[in-house]
Amino acid sequence: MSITVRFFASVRERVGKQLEAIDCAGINNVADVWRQSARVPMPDNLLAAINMEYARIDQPVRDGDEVAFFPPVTGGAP
Amino acid sequence: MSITVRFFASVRERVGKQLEAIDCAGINNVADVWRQSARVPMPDNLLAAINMEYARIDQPVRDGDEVAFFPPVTGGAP
Amino acid sequence: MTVRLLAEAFDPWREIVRYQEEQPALAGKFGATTVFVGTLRDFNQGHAVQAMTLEHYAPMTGEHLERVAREASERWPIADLLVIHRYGELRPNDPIVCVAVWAEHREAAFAACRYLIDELKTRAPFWKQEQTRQGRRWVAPEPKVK
Amino acid sequence: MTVRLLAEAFDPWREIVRYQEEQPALAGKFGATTVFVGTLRDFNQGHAVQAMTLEHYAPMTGEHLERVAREASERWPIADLLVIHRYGELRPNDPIVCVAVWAEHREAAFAACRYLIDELKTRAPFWKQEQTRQGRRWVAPEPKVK
Repeated sequence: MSITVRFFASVRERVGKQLEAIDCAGINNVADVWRQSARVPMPDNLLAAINMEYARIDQPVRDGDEVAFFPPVTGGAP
Repeated sequence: MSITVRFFASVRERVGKQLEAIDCAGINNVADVWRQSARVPMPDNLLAAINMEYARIDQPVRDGDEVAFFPPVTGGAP
Repeated sequence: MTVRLLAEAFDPWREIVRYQEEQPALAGKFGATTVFVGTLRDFNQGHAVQAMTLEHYAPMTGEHLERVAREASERWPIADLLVIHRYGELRPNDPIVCVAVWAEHREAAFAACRYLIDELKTRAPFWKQEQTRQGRRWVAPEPKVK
Repeated sequence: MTVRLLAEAFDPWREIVRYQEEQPALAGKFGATTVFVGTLRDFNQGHAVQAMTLEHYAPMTGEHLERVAREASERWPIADLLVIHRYGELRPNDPIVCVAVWAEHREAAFAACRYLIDELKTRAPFWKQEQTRQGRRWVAPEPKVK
């Protein structure tokens, strides 16, 4: 098993990839996933989700989870 | 010259007429117009207008004015 | 800025599309449109409503609608507005009133739309008479909330 | 209660009419309809906008829109609601989002409509990238008002 990592929008561009599967060895929380996969400094205002639920950066991650990183959302309208 | 008097909605039904021209002799204010034209007791919540502007019951009326009487308004929607 | 009084049934959504298309200067300039449509229900205060007659005082009614519209466009930064109000005989499911506001941002669009419907309800001289199985009755005004 | 994510341009007014006609149980039962439509402007923060790309995170985006819709229908006495949100490539004057609420009375209709647009803006994962003459840029979120 492994952890699926997704990057969106400006975070995707900064990291230079949108999707990756990483080995879960040594991964305890969201910050570990970032360090292992992104390999660039964490941007200000970074948001994260585990299995499509918003998550804190210190929240635990388990084998098989999908972890996503993205900037603040800008949907809707003016 | 004379004063034009209009009645609307439930007030129109109570008074039994919708339009009348009355002589301005002895008419000083809105209440005088009601007494002269309606000839029934003034209902609670009666509203009045002089020349299509909301008016108080003691507001002065002049020769040539149009005076209207009606209940509270119920336009718009739920 | 347009205010219309109509004697016949109207489709508010079609009127909004048509009005928007007739204002080419609006295209690309507004980010927010808010709409309120008031529709005749088939029940009210426990009674099945078969029809409703909306009496008004022309031209006082039109003048007061225009005034409320001017106030809204002075109070909030809006690009345009449309108010359409029926009078005469209505059937359940018929639109009674339509208020549409175009603005750059939604804050002003929502505030102006709400102001328009609240103010026209309390200031424009319209009177509703419902037809139910128990006969005709004049609708009493809403208790004031504010 | 329906939430839709669309890749193609849509006409919000036509969608509202169609949705309303598809809900025969609504006919005669609602007195108030409120609508918010967000539209792409041709300028933003001093720049002429040529196009915009809306990126989203499927299916998380849809799930969060559904959740906001459920919350609105639990908090206020409303009869129905429709949310349509675009993603992909948009041009100025294209609708971005449409929120429509049907209720017996306007108080609930306005409150639910406002809640829906405010919450989906801050919770549904969408990201806007504008194309201007100066190039592409990611749109920063609005400062929080509340």
